Amino acid sequence: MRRRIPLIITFIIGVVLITGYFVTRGPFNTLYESFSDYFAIITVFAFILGGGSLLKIHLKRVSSRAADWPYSVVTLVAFLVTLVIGLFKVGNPGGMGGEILASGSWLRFMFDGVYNPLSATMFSLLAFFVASASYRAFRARTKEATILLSAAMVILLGRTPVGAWLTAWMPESLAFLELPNLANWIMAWPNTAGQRAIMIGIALGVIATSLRIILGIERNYLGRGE
Amino acid sequence: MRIPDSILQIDRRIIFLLIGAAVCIPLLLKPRFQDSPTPIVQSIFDTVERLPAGSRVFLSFDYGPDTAPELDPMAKALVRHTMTRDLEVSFFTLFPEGVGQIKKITDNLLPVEFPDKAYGRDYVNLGYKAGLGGAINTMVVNFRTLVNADAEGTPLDDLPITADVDEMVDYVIILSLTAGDPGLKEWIQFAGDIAGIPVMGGGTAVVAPELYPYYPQQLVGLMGGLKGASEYESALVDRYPAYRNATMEATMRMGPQVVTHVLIVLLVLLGNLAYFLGRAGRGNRAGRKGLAGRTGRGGQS
Amino acid sequence: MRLFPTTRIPRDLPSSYARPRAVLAVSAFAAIFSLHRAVSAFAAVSILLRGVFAFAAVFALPHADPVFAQAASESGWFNTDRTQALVLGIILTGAILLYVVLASAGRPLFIRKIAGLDTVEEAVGRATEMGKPILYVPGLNDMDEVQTIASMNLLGHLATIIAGYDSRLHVPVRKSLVMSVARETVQQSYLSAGRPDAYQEDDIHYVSDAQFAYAAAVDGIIVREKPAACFYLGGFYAESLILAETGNSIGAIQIAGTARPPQLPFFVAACDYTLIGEELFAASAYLSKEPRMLGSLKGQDAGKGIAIVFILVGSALATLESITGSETVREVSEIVLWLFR
Amino acid sequence: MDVTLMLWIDAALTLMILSFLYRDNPFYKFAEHLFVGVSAAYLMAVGFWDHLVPNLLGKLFPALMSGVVPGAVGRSPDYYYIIPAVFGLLLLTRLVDRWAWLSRWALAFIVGGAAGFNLPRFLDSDFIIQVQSTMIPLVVLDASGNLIWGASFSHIVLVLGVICGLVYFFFSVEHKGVLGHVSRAGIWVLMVTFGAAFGYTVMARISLLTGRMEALGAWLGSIF
Repeated sequence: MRRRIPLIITFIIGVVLITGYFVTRGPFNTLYESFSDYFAIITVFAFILGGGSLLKIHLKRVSSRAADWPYSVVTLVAFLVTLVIGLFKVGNPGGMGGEILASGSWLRFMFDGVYNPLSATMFSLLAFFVASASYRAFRARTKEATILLSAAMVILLGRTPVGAWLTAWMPESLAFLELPNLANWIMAWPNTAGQRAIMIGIALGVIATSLRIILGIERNYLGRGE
Repeated sequence: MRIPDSILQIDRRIIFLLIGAAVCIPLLLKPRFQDSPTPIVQSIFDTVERLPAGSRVFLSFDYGPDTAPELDPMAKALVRHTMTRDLEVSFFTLFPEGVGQIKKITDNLLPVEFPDKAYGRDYVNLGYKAGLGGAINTMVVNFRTLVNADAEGTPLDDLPITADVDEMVDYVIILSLTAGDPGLKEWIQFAGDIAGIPVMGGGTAVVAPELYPYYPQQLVGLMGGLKGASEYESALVDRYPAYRNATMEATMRMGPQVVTHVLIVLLVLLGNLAYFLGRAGRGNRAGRKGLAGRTGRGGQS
Repeated sequence: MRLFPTTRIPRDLPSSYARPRAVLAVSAFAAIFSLHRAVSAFAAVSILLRGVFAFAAVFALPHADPVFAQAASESGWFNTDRTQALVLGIILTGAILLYVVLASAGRPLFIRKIAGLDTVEEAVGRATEMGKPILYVPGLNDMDEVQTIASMNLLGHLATIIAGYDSRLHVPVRKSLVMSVARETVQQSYLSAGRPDAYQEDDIHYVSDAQFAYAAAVDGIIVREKPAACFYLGGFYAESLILAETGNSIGAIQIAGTARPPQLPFFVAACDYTLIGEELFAASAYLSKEPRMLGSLKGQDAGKGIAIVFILVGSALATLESITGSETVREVSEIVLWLFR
Repeated sequence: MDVTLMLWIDAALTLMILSFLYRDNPFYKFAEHLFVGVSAAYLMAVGFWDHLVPNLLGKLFPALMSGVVPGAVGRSPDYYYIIPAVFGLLLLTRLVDRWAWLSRWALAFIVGGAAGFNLPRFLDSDFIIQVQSTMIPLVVLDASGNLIWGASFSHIVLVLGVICGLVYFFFSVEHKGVLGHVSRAGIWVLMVTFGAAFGYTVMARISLLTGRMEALGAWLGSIF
């Protein structure tokens, strides 16, 4: 019972949505088109579980004086303050009816002043990591690694005016070997071939996995056994 | 320790330092590297050139401030181009943060560079719609159920530019500037393939490789990253020399790119040189990375 | 896929099903007739019936109801633009179902080695030896993505292995829903492994919905807890390399897998093993070796076979058309390739 | 908000995160924990006001929400939205041990929905259309019927590349003999793809750092 009903729900909703894709109107189609909406709503309910987990973990760290517990205080204070500001639209010029991110609101300040610089800087760490990763991984150890490395080098050079300058001496008849042209050719053809093979494979993986889920063959997500 | 080994096991913080320098120094010295458009970018430019004046264009800003350095130059170049060609542009976004990106164009660029263009007549801001790819789907199925007013809440019927827009197919082309999901891929899947509206646009250098497979059947053209933007700028400047000074934003930003790209290539070459020298010295045994020999790989490397 | 091969791990499965593709279809149909030998034929048939019902529903429901049917003929209930998708969908799902049925009827199925998955046990053992935790990152996507569901299934298998080894499994998640599912999955795995006491609910915890806040926190976990093994399985975005490089800097064994093609190059460069696209979906079948799962994998292969055949036929016809310029060839290819518009 | 203050906060937080490149340290820990707290609450609040209020409360109780949800006035309730409300509430049964098993119903709804929503989508766009776009002539002729070598070669590379790549993904057949060679070629195609995509992406990553450095530059500029 506890296990069968979820499987029946999965089956019905899966079939209804697939039907909704092929049927242009009626309840099936409505469900297909509204699924993203429904999902977003359920996600908000799930926030209660997520927020609860966050609070519990950090409160526990503080109360047990675990390593680095003062930082958990930072998280707790930041979380609660921002939550109150956001849910009650504190400082929002339009009051409770105002747009959530109206300029001048406190939440807007949290976004522009704290969230944004932190997010952008974390993101920018990638500039350093692509360099360290390529330094380490791009070694001609095996044939495969050599191919990877060569393709990367051609693109790296071809994507800058330096590539054009390096191969500008080539005769007109060999223009296709100039680095920017070679780089574009690799992107447009072999790269496309690889991407396509991966995409077709993924599509089949998604189709088969979805089918296994709908038919109840894959049911780990409900917990295994009984 | 032998020299090749010390090069191979260089502290990665030295690499970090070099990258930092390679970005900062060109930012201070501001060198300029001129570019020329490749076919995949030229195709967007030519399409915009060919559209008759008054054609309705849909321009979706599917990105936030994170990726603005790459995509803003494309947005500006496209807006300048479409406005110069007298096309009617509807701005839109599938990213909540995209609203701010549109505002930068409608508040700062358009009133200054195109004072004769009027809001509601020559361009309109349709604002943000939630629902990711599903939103596109809804717009294609029934445009007005999702979009019935502009970002300020003015009904579409009250704006001359949108009064006749009843369906998505009333737009001759969809342009998207893409930072991730949803973006060009979803526009292709839900609008291009299904409603037959041509789709083109630009993407960050991260999403662009994933979009190449759609070109040229499902995607008219693609600007990939800053380089794509700088190519579009140069196409624009070639055709409309008046923009020579205004639109070189991407071209200017190419300085740090050139230096870091060359630096990475040199580092990789150095690494390989050290690897081969080291391998020659040790009779070809080393170099295979495997679970057994992994323990030495820990710590700072 | 492993970029830098090491020792070969011997195959532990019979290769009895390694036949040329050409006879595949014939043998498949022959197999149906040998069904009577099947011990578990009943289970097999029930799956097939469910599958048939699923597609009958798609087809019939709009037409079964007379009111529906009339409306359909008048104003088009069925989206005719999607006829091909429907037909191909039936063919592909039919192929998958067929092999699921054959497999559950006891037909032995071969599965090739997927590098990385054989190392899981070794990695877990190493973590236990070193007394260090294992980090599992289920990606950024929510439960509305199939690859997240695949990741949860893998987490289930992994947790079963870990439960036997007595090491700590740490799962920071970005989405509350994923946390719920992960807790359910891991708890049940520990239960079925007979170690319900080892399950720690708080080790599977929510971090933040913000991509880079999540990345910052996971980076913090990596450098402070120094896990012996890091698994990155699911849908990843730009943070892939931030995590993988940090994991690399502490010398962890790293096994990654994603069906988000843009991130594959970074995992390939920075991790020890990477499951490429479809391999992520196959991993669950590979680890469980459950016949029905292996059968569906074989069905996926049939799908690739169909793709290859159509690409070859389509290109051949297009080539012929381009050389001869013949109208007849064009018409023939239009009929042959109707499925692909 | 004061522009100078914003510049200082921006610069301080930027430097705290960048310090991680050297090693883990108290500044990074502070920034990380601040980020987690602020962002989690921020996105919860936005989710509440952007999804729950207009899409659920606004759809079910338009009259009640008319002050908060623009356009809700005079709209009749949309009862389809009881579905997500019920499943959302079911999800919360996890909080009560006795009823926790009911939350599986909600998970079943979501997982089934994900499967049903994605199956046809991937079938259409990533299977059918990708196969279709690969059906291209292997020989490309110009208007007067002469062979164009370059384009023909490119087309052959694409078609063979896709096929080899697909063969690599065959799971149920052993990769030996002819199939082994083809699958090996498939790996090479994938390696070219990965190398190319990696190299192509470097530009985006450097752009991000450029953006951050420009922000730091603005801060330095405000001091000197």
